[in-house]
Amino acid sequence: MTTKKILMKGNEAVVRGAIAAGCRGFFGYPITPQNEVPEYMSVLMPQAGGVFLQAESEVAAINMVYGAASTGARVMTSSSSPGISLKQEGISYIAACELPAVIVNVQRGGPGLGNIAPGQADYFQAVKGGGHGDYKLLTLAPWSVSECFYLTALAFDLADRYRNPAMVLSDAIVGQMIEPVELPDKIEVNIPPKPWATTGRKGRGKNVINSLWISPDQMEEVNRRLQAKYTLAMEREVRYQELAVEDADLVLVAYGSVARICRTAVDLARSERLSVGLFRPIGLFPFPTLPIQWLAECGKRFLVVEMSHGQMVEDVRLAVNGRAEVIFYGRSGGVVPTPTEILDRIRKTYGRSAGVSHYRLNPGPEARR
Amino acid sequence: MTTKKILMKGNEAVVRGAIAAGCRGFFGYPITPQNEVPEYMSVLMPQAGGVFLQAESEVAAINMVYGAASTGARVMTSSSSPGISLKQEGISYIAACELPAVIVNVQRGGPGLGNIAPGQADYFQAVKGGGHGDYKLLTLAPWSVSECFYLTALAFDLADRYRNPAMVLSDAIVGQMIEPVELPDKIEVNIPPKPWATTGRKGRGKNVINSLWISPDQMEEVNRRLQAKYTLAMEREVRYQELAVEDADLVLVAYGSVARICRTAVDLARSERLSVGLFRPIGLFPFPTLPIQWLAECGKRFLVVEMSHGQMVEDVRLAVNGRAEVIFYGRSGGVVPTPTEILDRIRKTYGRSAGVSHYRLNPGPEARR
Amino acid sequence: MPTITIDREICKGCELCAHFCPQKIIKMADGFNSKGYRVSCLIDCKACTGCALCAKICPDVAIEVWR
Amino acid sequence: MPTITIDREICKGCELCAHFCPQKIIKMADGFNSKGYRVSCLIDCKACTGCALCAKICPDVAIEVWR
Amino acid sequence: MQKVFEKPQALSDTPFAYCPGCLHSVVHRMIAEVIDELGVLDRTIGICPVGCSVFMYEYMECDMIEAAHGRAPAVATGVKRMLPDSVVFTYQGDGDLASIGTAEIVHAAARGEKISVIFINNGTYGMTGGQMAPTTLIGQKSSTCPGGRDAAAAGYPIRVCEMLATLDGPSYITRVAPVDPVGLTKTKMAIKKAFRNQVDGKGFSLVEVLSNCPTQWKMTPVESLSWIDENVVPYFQPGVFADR
Amino acid sequence: MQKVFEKPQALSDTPFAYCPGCLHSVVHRMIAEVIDELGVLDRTIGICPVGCSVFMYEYMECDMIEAAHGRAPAVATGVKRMLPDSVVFTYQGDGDLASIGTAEIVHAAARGEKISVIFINNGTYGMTGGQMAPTTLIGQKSSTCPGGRDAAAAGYPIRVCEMLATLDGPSYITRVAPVDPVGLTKTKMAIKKAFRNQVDGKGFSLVEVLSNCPTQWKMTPVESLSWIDENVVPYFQPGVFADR
Amino acid sequence: MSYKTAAIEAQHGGGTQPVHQEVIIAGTGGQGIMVMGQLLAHAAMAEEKNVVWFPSYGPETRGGTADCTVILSSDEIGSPVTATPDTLIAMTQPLLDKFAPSVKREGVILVNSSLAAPPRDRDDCKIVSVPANDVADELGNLRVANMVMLGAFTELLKPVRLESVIAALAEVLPPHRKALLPLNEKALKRGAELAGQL
Amino acid sequence: MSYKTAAIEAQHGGGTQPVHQEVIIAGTGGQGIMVMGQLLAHAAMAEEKNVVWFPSYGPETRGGTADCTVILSSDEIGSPVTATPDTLIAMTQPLLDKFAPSVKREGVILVNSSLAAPPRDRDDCKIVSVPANDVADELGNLRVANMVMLGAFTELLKPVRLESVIAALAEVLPPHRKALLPLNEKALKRGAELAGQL
Ligand SMILES: Cc1ncc(C[n+]2csc(CCOP(=O)(O)OP(=O)(O)O)c2C)c(N)n1
Ligand SMILES: Cc1ncc(C[n+]2csc(CCOP(=O)(O)OP(=O)(O)O)c2C)c(N)n1
Ligand code: SF4
Ligand code: SF4
Ligand code: SF4
Ligand code: SF4
Ligand code: SF4
Ligand code: SF4
Ligand SMILES: [Mg+2]
Ligand SMILES: [Mg+2]
Repeated sequence: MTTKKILMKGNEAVVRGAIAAGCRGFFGYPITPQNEVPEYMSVLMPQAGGVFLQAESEVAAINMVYGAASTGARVMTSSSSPGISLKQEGISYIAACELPAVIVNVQRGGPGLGNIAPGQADYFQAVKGGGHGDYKLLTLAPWSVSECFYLTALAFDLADRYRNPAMVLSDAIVGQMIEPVELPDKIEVNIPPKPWATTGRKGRGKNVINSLWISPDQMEEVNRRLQAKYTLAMEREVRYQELAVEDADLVLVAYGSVARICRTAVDLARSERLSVGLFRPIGLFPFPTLPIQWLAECGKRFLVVEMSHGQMVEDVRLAVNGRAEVIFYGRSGGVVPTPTEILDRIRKTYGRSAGVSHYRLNPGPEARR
Repeated sequence: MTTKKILMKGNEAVVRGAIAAGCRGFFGYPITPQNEVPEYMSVLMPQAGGVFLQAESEVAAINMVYGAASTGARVMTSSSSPGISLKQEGISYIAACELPAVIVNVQRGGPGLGNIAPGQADYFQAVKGGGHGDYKLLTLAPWSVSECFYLTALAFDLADRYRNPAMVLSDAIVGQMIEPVELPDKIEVNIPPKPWATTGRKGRGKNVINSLWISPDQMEEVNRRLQAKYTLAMEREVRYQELAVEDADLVLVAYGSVARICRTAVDLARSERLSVGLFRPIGLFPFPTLPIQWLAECGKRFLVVEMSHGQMVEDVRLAVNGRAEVIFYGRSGGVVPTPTEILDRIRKTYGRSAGVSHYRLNPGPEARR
Repeated sequence: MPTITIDREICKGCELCAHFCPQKIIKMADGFNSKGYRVSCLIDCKACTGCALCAKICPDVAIEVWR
Repeated sequence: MPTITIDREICKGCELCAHFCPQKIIKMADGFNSKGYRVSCLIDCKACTGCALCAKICPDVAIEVWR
Repeated sequence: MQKVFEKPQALSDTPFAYCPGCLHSVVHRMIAEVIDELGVLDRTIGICPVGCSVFMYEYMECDMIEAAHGRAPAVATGVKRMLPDSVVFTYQGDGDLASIGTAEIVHAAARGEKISVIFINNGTYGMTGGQMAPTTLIGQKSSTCPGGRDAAAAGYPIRVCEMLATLDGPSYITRVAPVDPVGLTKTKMAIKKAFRNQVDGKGFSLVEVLSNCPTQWKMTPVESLSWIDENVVPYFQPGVFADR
Repeated sequence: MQKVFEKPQALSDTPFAYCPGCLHSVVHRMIAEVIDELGVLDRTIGICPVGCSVFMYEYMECDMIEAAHGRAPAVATGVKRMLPDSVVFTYQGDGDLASIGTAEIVHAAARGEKISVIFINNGTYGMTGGQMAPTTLIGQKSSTCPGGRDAAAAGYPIRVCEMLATLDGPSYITRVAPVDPVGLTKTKMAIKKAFRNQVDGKGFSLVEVLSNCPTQWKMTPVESLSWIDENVVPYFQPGVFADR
Repeated sequence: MSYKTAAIEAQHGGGTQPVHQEVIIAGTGGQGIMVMGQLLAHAAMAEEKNVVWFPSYGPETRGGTADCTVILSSDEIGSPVTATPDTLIAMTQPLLDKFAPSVKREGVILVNSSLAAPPRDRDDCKIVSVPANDVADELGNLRVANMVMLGAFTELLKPVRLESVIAALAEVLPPHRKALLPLNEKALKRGAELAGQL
Repeated sequence: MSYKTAAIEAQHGGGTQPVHQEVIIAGTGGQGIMVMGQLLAHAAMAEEKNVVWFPSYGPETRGGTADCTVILSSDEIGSPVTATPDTLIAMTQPLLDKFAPSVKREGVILVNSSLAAPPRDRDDCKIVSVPANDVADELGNLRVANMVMLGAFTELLKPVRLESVIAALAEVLPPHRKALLPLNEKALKRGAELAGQL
């Protein structure tokens, strides 16, 4: 059952996806380019019988989420790069306490105050762990307004399934752009029972939400449990999309808005008879390691394009593990690579003999070979 | 010129190293296991004519450092895992504004509140970037009380040399242990001129410390400048120590306190006639990629040992790039691997045929092959 | 005789000067400047007392006062 | 007749009960419990009024009061 | 003869790990008594801080959440907003509430968040080794002001009740000193009122307890209570600062 | 005939990027005039916030530092402690100072940090699109309380001056309303006193300016000033809250 | 089945004659740049075209420049950004200077000639001057200069029908601007009229 | 030159007879566990031995258990931690239970028999009972139980000389405990005496 096509902003679709998935608590703080999220929430959440609260800061917001998630409700927060940095302690706590919650990062240009233009330089923070300790965020990267809706909803399912925070890693393009979407009136919502939640004892024994384990053995036990979940997720939650890779010799790897731009670049390249395809990770953690490994074994070369100076490329290199050439092209600070400049890069690299790339930490904005 | 041997705690040596290097401003907030740093600072800094201030929080502390560093003085802060997470926004700002400053992280068991036992699970946060945007911390990892002194002093030099924040990545073992040291009365201090500092104009044109660049092109320019510095540092600031690697067949890779434990494990292994060596990165960023690559090309196998579920091992794998087997062994949550359990791991892996390891994201606490 | 000068390229047409002028001798002009703002102008030089209130409220420091 | 019982394994020997007892009938015992604390004890049961002040200040809830 | 004083139901059997003579556990017991008396054990959710009372979740029989240092009011807000019928309290030290958590407590108070805050002001960071707290008195020694707190370098102690009482949000703000029998009784009554306010649907309540830290103050417990009376009370005057 | 009013020296030639009629730049100009009048241009370091005035570093001729959102008082503390002879001011909006930066302003005040804080209370987050600020009035509309601020959901506005005046640290705390000629004069005098306090070696000074935001309030500039007079002033009474 | 056809067929299953228009609209914050793009997007959707609108602001909401990109296509749209628009609508001189060089050869540049002078170095493009502010002033409200431009653009390039744009007004204008609906419609028509005369 | 010799020569250049003692001292916070280890470390340094002391606490400073490791060696010391100490000094029952199984075969376990019962399952170790709290109580201050144990340990194992430990007292005791220096010395000697009698 779908409603008619309507024009919608990515950030609004995040809100609608969340509410459709049963999110009933939003705690956030304004920051561009994600302001539409709290703004729509302030209207739609009360209508859905949920809680909207503008927190005093991002730190307060993530800790409100921690408290609200402890009650077993589906809850979320949203921010953009500097605000997400402030949430790192709280995120580590949420992961350590195995609380399901969703965090949206509409990435902007950085580092520092930076600007409000699009960026993808928070990849490491999202997937490696910007906070302290060994935890992971189940991370999804939409590339369209419609995916803003569906992946946000999915993020809630994943969070519940793994009792782990999930992140929607958006950016200023995906969040700010408007396109027509057809959204369902309702989606299936299965919120699992949460016997661990601190809802007041109501007759049962007491529940405790805690990440303090003075005994290293107990703390290690917690860590092993987390790792076991992540291993499971790595088996079950790999999400990606391939476009024209079968006959491709060079595979572009990109996520989010850049993947869309790469898609146009693939069109352009194909029209020049260059055998180029696109591999788009939809989940960033778990990363689609095996599919990329497989493509490497099939003899493809890779061109990773990011709005960063080389972050996801590390995961691609780890997947490829020396089996194929991995080239990087990145723009940063809010500069968006255009289809034509990517085409240019494709043209330059195309036809080069496929040697094994010598990895250098932190390749500059220019591709390295 | 050295004074007599004295017993000293790692955290105290950090303080003495900082003051010897001309640090004249300390801004911090209590947290175990780094409390000796502010406590010694509160006594020694005023004696050195510098500023000691207990901030209201870690967030305030890092922003005081930002302000104090803007004046061109050598300044620092110190904390432990959860407190460092709170500093991530500030760290990103300091890097973006190209301010020299030193941040000490005496890592503890995590994630979440965790415990105050030793940990190394903040490696990703330190070297990949826990904050938003493409920046790097010049990261040094001491393994002894004496290195706490010298590497802290070096951190100030590096910070000034690259106008970039530097991190001393310690842990609860290195910070809390006491051993005899002979420290110099004085070390050479060359603080470069800082014409960019906001000291009041004093006749010159105005100076501005800023990381807001609304124009993406300008912001990208800043990013390129940062990347150029990092590339330079990668060429010039690689620091590591090799022990008995020449004839080794298996090379342990470990940093900080774990490297010390591995050192004893190497002794034990050697006494069993197992050809084992130790490679110890002293700098974590820049990472000693080429030396490891070289060892891989020489046909060595690697056993990476960390108090984490596998963080530095990714940089080792990136360096090895499929050329050799990389095995991981990790403990977490404050559990410290003992020499005998590492020996055990060595025994198990020793003699196995050197196949190429199939990389898996996030290996569990058990080694994977 | 006191007077003021208004820099019409700086003026953003906020009308605060007109509102503050005790003599009510500032009005908004027809037309607009190169940024598209309708600018203010002094309509009666003679009545100006040079009190500088217009200048003190002008957010864009578009007004200079002579006395 | 009112009285109190002190759980000597819980007591940490802080002496606050002795300090608060209006009758001054709690004293610190010789010797120590298994945790190594010198514990408190009621030295004059007859004088106890059952006022429970000792119990209300005892940080370790080592004291029960009977009346 | 019957037992007229015993451990309340809402307190678990876990022995307290506090130092001898520390009042933290006296306040815990009073909170447990209040929960018993109001009959709200099954709908109470407590938020413990990072500080010496970090293990409070082991001592209480109600549902408990361990908050990050200073963030208990935000955590409590998250809980209470999702479960408006629950009784939510935070328990916070002076480092937790008046230093790192200043923004969170001010804003929870300004919002009139319907929670009860028990604020243990012992003038020091007990847990981390006796560093200066925002409530450490001028001249008082600590491990980060070993020569005594100097106003020129470290500023002045913060009076939390007076500060929060300037806001329109709070329903009840009070400061108590359980250093003598009367103080003990007042403390208990204040805590009870703070909890009852929630049962009655009223807003933000805060009870500041002037507490001790014999270990970091390097005093006997008995000395520590006199010290509060003589030195702390003059600066932090007990009283009711808001009641509406 | 001579020029009796012109752009102060401490103001750069960069045209202001503020919306028409926004008082941010009026206050900038006054700060510049004070710097000129006190002759401290060469030893002044200003800290700009994140907010509409984020570009203040382009408008001032003194050294400037761009702080992270809310942290200007901490940044100023770092500067002033390292350079005790400098004149350090922060310029902060109500989101910056009274929301995310609450802890930093309270503690800078409590420490009696020798800085001057210019606090622009315009009851909204101008820069990010008119969201509710901690000083938004009950009933006032914003993009995150489109139906008007409801105390039950969003709490009550915070009176910063009254709150900070409960601390022993501050030397001078005042609130001004530059909505009419007298208000303009008082604003200028207050800023001057806040700066002179530093020259005189005194401690923490804060001037709260009741300001406007015609854009987010969706009013003309002239309407916005009347609105302050009629709606903001009754809740945020101008006056001197500390002077010592 | 080639890659390209596959993609198109999978997504659309046919359609009318292929269209592809990449437009950049640029000016100062306050000139209503974003609304212009959004009206275009709404009109396109109403006409069952694919469309993506993407904005780019100056400092958060304030001061300085604003531009947006609208891509209309009968194909599924990949990149929502373009380095080489088919058309530029420039509302001020600085933005004209910034974007004029990027317009495709044979492209179109619409200049708000009230505030900017037509470029001299793009004789490979069709350059159209519209004195939008003057016209808006005549209409009684400077704020509708954007509608004058948009009307002219619609008439000239016909990416969508003018009626579709007018129909979209009700959806796009913020509530507190609803009163200005008739004026906006008038301005759109006046702009179209002007363009028709060119 | 083998790896091992190289390392040793590089670092030391000879020395007296090789020593290597790994000691774990364990008890409750407040029993002065850390001070025991630190005294040992100071004494060892004074005697030009290599030494590393490493503490492990319960929750930050409070409640619960505390233990520290001291490694004394004539070689340079690698690992500052050990899973298999040569000697355990256990001040309470829970800590004795925790660490007793880890002691090396042929190792030594010193038990504070005032608060703990000697283990029954370690007949491969030398087990020494010292009623430290009782002795300290006799000496007039329960707090010096730690010194009684340390004195006994020093006498028994002779990792350092008792005089070196006594000399270290002045450096290790916190200022506000300086008054207790003579009592501490007395307790050390009493412990040594007791051990001598065993
Ligand atoms: C983010 C963070 N910063 C610092 C700490 C370390 N820490 C633990 S407790 C504490 C302060 C305790 O003082 P207080 O709140 O007064 O409680 P008390 O121990 O005195 O009861 C600190 C700073 C931490 N755990 N997390
Ligand atoms: C950490 C962080 N959070 C949020 C933001 C987004 N942000 C920019 S300005 C601002 C608030 C501005 O409001 P105010 O301080 O009142 O200043 P005004 O614009 O009203 O002058 C916010 C929330 C940010 N840049 N950084
Ligand atoms: S100086 Fe005074 S009288 Fe003259 S125009 Fe300005 S406000 Fe009016
Ligand atoms: S106050 Fe200034 S900007 Fe406003 S209309 Fe007058 S001259 Fe123009
Ligand atoms: S009940 Fe009262 S009288 Fe009896 S021992 Fe306790 S305090 Fe003393
Ligand atoms: S108050 Fe309690 S713990 Fe303290 S001495 Fe008395 S019984 Fe023992
Ligand atoms: S350190 Fe102080 S506050 Fe903490 S338990 Fe001990 S006495 Fe109580
Ligand atoms: S948005 Fe408001 S505060 Fe910001 S410049 Fe415009 S009028 Fe001023
Ligand atoms: Mg305290
Ligand atoms: Mg504001």
